[in-house]
Amino acid sequence: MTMQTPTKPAKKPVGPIRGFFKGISSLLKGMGVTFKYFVHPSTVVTQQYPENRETLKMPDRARIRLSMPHDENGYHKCTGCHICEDACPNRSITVVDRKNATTKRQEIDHFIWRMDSCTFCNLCVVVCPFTALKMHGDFENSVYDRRLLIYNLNRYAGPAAPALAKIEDPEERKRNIDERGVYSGLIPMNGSAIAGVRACGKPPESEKVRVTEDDIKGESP
Amino acid sequence: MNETTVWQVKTIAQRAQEALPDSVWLSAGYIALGLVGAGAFVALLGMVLIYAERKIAAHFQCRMGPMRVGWHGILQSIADTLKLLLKEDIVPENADKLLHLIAPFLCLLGALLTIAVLPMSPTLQVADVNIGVLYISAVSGLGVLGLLVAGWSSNNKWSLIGAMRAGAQIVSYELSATLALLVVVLLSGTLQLSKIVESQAQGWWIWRAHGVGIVSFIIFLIASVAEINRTPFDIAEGESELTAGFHTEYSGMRFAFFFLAEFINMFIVSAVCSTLFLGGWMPFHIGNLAGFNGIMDLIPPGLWFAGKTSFIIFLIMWFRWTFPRLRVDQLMKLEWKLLLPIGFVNLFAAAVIVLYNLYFFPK
Amino acid sequence: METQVLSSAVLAIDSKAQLRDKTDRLTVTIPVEALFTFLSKLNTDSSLAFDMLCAHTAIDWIAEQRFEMVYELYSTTHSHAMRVTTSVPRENTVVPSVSSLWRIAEWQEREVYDMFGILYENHPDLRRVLLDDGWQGFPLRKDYKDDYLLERPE
Amino acid sequence: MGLVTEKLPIFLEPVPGGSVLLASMDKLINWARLNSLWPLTFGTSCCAIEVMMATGAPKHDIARFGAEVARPSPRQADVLVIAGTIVKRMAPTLRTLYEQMAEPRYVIATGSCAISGGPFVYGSYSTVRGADEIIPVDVYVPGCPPRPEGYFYGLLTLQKMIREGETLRHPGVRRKPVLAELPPGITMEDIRRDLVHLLEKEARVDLREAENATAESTERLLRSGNSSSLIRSTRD
Amino acid sequence: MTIAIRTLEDLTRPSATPDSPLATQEYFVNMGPQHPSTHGVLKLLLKLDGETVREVIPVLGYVHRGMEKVGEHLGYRQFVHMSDRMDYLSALMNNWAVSRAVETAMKIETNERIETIRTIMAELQRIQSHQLWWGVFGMDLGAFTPFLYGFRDREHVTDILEKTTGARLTMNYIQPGGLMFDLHPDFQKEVKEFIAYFRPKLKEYETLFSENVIVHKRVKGVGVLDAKTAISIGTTGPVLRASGVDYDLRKREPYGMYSKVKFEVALGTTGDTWDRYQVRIEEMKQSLSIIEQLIDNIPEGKTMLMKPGAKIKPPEGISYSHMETARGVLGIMLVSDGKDHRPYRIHLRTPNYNNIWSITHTAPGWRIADLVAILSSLDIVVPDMDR
Repeated sequence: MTMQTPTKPAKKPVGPIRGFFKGISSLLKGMGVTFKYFVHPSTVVTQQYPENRETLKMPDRARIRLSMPHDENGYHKCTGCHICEDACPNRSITVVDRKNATTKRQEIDHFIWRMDSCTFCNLCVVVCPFTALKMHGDFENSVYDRRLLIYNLNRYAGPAAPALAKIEDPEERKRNIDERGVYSGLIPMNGSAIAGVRACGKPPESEKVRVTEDDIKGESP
Repeated sequence: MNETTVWQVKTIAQRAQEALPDSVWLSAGYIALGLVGAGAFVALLGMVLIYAERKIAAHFQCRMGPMRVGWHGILQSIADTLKLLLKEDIVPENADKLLHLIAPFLCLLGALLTIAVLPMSPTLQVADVNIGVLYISAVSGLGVLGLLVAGWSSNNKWSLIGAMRAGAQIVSYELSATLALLVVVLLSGTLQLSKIVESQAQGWWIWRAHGVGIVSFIIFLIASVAEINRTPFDIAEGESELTAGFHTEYSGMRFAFFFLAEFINMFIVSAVCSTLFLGGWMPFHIGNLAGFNGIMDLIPPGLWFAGKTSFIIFLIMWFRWTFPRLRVDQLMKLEWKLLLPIGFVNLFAAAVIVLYNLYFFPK
Repeated sequence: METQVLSSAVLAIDSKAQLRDKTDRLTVTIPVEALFTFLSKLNTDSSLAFDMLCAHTAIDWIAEQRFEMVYELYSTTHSHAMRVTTSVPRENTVVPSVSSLWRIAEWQEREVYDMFGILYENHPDLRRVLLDDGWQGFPLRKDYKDDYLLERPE
Repeated sequence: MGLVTEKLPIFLEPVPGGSVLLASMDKLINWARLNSLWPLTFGTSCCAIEVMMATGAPKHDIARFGAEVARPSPRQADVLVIAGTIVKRMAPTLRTLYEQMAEPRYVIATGSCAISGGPFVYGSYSTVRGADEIIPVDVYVPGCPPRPEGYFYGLLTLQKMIREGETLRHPGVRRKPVLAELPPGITMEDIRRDLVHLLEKEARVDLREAENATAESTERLLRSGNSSSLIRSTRD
Repeated sequence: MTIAIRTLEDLTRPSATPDSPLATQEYFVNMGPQHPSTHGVLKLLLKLDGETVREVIPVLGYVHRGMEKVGEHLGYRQFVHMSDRMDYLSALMNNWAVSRAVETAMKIETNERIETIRTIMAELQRIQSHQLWWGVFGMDLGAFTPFLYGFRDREHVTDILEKTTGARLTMNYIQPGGLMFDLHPDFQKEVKEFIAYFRPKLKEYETLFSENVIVHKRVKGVGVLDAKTAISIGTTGPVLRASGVDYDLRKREPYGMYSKVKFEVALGTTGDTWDRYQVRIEEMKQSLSIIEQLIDNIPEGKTMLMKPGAKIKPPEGISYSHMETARGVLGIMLVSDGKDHRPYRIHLRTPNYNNIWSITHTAPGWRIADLVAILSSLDIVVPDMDR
């Protein structure tokens, strides 16, 4: 293939007088476009977050926050197999496992997810053989302290839902489960660890700073 | 046919003068009213114009503009002003401190002084100088001094480039603007602004005088948009080129003054434009239609002035939100090769019209 | 041009050029002494006319104590592509600069210097491009040590 | 324990107009400040598209918050939005930018890169792992990049902080970066420790509870083979 | 022999005072890294004579994150998401380039459904990228409104892409061996709606901006890059095509479904800023027509051919594969030692790194304002340049 000659024919040069008026008309046409939008308020496309907070819906596949769905009994499907941990490109997931006291099988203790470094690449969700993880669209995650971005996703430490379903005695089931909500151990943070971190699966209201209705309305002096 | 209302022109300065023999305090009160009024007017006007600019820009661009501070963001400018006034005022270490401090005031001073002579209505004018047009061209030059001083004293290369651009640009365009003003001076035969307004009782200068008026109106509009550094001629602060131009190093209150001066200048050129070409506070009259003229007279002259000025302000904003910016050499070319020659020819034509009395309407 | 014809034409330029097999495209290895003349022939010969240097980089084969320099060439007139590789020992990393043949080589070589510490002879402006002038070491070398760098835990 | 930082002359500095005025005036001033957050046009990578550009777009329109006046000059900006990765070469510039901003100034770190280094935590020799290693950050907006709505939520969070009179810091007093030479006997390490202490105190993290849990969970982490890397620390 | 290593200071020594008293002195100005028109954190060291640019020294690396080194730490599949962060405006095309490089190295054949979806996605992304460029170009010339209009229309594409891929900017959608998700059920309908919506808007772009006399004055004849230099500097994409060189990998080495669709390569004549502008506007039209041809003909089939957890380990050797992104040719050189599931070395030949250097050739002699226009017409993305 050789260098092609351009296909477009060269336009005739325009004389200075005609060029002048052509220029003026081009300016006026441009002004017409903007004026058209100015006089048509229906062309305003703004969606007013946070006023429309009730109606605002994220797409189903939105990847904004990782969660571990719990079924109606409050059981998750995570078995603590570390596959997602390996798949995670930057180790935003740390799976801390433990041995079950009775069955001696491996089970999840803490599923620590670091939102501060997560890249939302969805690889952990894709590779999970038990579909224990899910991305969802809760986008209101801002915090004042970076350490509050470290979440503990499982609400209990213990066997996964299928294993629990096999246990028929409710008391026995309870004995297998330890409540987990807040993680306050050492957190890997850029290679250094900082104590005193309260990560939150379900944060207490006082912990996570929520913007309330009043804040949204704003106040005048 | 001369049944039109005789407008009683009375400026605040005149009132003060009249009151002087009776009571010194009343006279002083008038002067104080004039000064405080002008100051408050400028501050308020600046806020209103900034709010208007943001809202109008938003609607040109299919969006809403400020919405969350008060009803439809009506208090937005107040919040901005308060914040800017309370912000830290930084003077760079290597700046020329004195000049850096006074530059914004110089800029604002030029704007404030012009406000004083604008005839906003027959009864609302601070001082009616008999060389009003000359005064306006002289005082508006103060602003450019402010820009030059700001750019020079900041000790920043971008600021300096911006200031030099502003200097070159404003000095050039002042010529065209003055030529356009001279046309009106020729036609009306006076330099006094209130007299110029009164001379348009039979029709505004933009219509009369066989097209000379409209040409000088366009020249004046272009030149004044260039003088106040607005798109498409905002090369002095052109964000994408010079970061923030001459006021790169300014923060807080002093930056707010530049901001304010820009908008007040916009008001001033619009007001001057409407005074000289669109009849100022003079209602819209058509020759002998007494009934129509009577209806027009019912609208108070202050509203006429405000309406005309707002229209030109809107026009200038419309330019800004449509056009890209010109390059500095193109800007100069436009002035020296196009506007200035046309201005001279136009002035000559106006002289011919005045000499041979070629008006649409007899004087 | 057919790959066969092209390879024979390329190999005819210099007897030291060797054809590499099991590659995704025509690859020729040439000793570093003959590199510049070979590449300038490829550039100027009108039947080959490799006028575009797509990519130039180095590979640090630390086990063999050598750097492999890779030149990806392309011809916009004939639409054919080839790769030229050469090896330099780790202790003497001097390669002739080809920035007189392709202007982009000037900057691609700067990048390679920046990342691998390869020195280029007759380079007009050899300095770091992506890292600071005072940077210690060459980060893409396999033996690069940095206190700040964290290895991804396995 | 007395804070080392209080011994530094310019480390703590009153905000102009903050603590001096009366409470009701403070409220008014805070109202003005929170409604007029002019950002600095600063973006290094992907987050700049979402946070600086898409928020200004008609669909999201940051102008509703009065924050569309993006100033290219740091002197006139109120909020520095760190949108994107900060690398070692950029770090001094970022610090300069922050120091050039006039008080009161706020910093929002958006996206994983600015918060923690994000995708480049491991294996990168030049990425700074978190912009808060360079300048103090007020609000963290996670996401990679955050949605424009997510950024608005971050803006609301910042507004809330300003409205409440900067309760997350000393009221009316701001931490400023150390510009002068350090007094004898005080090292940067002390200041770092203090900052951590301040942050912990003010973010109301329950330290006592955490301390009890720490020893136990550290042991557990050490025991579990997979997490041995967690305590691989290079700098501390 | 010794080879001198220079530093930046060597270049910025002030020139000697000129002999003639009328001669002006040249001075240096830093444009960037924090400058509104360098699109991020590029630094241009300008040698100015008054307003005129005498020399441009691009100083890169203000977002150099060491991506190639990070790549040596990551698996092939994990590296795909890293390519999102390179040229984030054509993230899907970058995904595709990496995936294709892996597929070529592994000799994986994909099916037609995957390739069709990839092609549509890439073209949508190309439109999206050019929309943003159009807006930013307007803003750099001083017109603010095009930016808003460009973004208004860009949001439509973003919404379509988000519905299928789940992310607005960094999609990580095209994976080695297939796609992360199947298409969203609404995808075809929405794309058709978008095409119907966007065609008139393109006309409006031209009325508002392309036909504006100020724009013509500002960009015509400015920053001419002739074909020979353009090739020698290694520019690709619209920058090269604006110089009249018919080099488009979609035509020259067709991949995806490009061999099955009809489209024309937009070419310029002189290689000035105006041509680069026109080429991109024309490319948007061509992309619309490509999508139109494909959107109704998406064949059935699987969308993922590999197990998501499977480790990828290509055979030993160098494999170089390249692809036409919105800014030019993105080449991925994978070097595998055949032992590890991570690349031994990964080299990214990014379009912007080459394109930016053309400014050292085009900008001198023009003014600062022109420099901004030229820089904008190159459509640079700094993280792609610095990696």
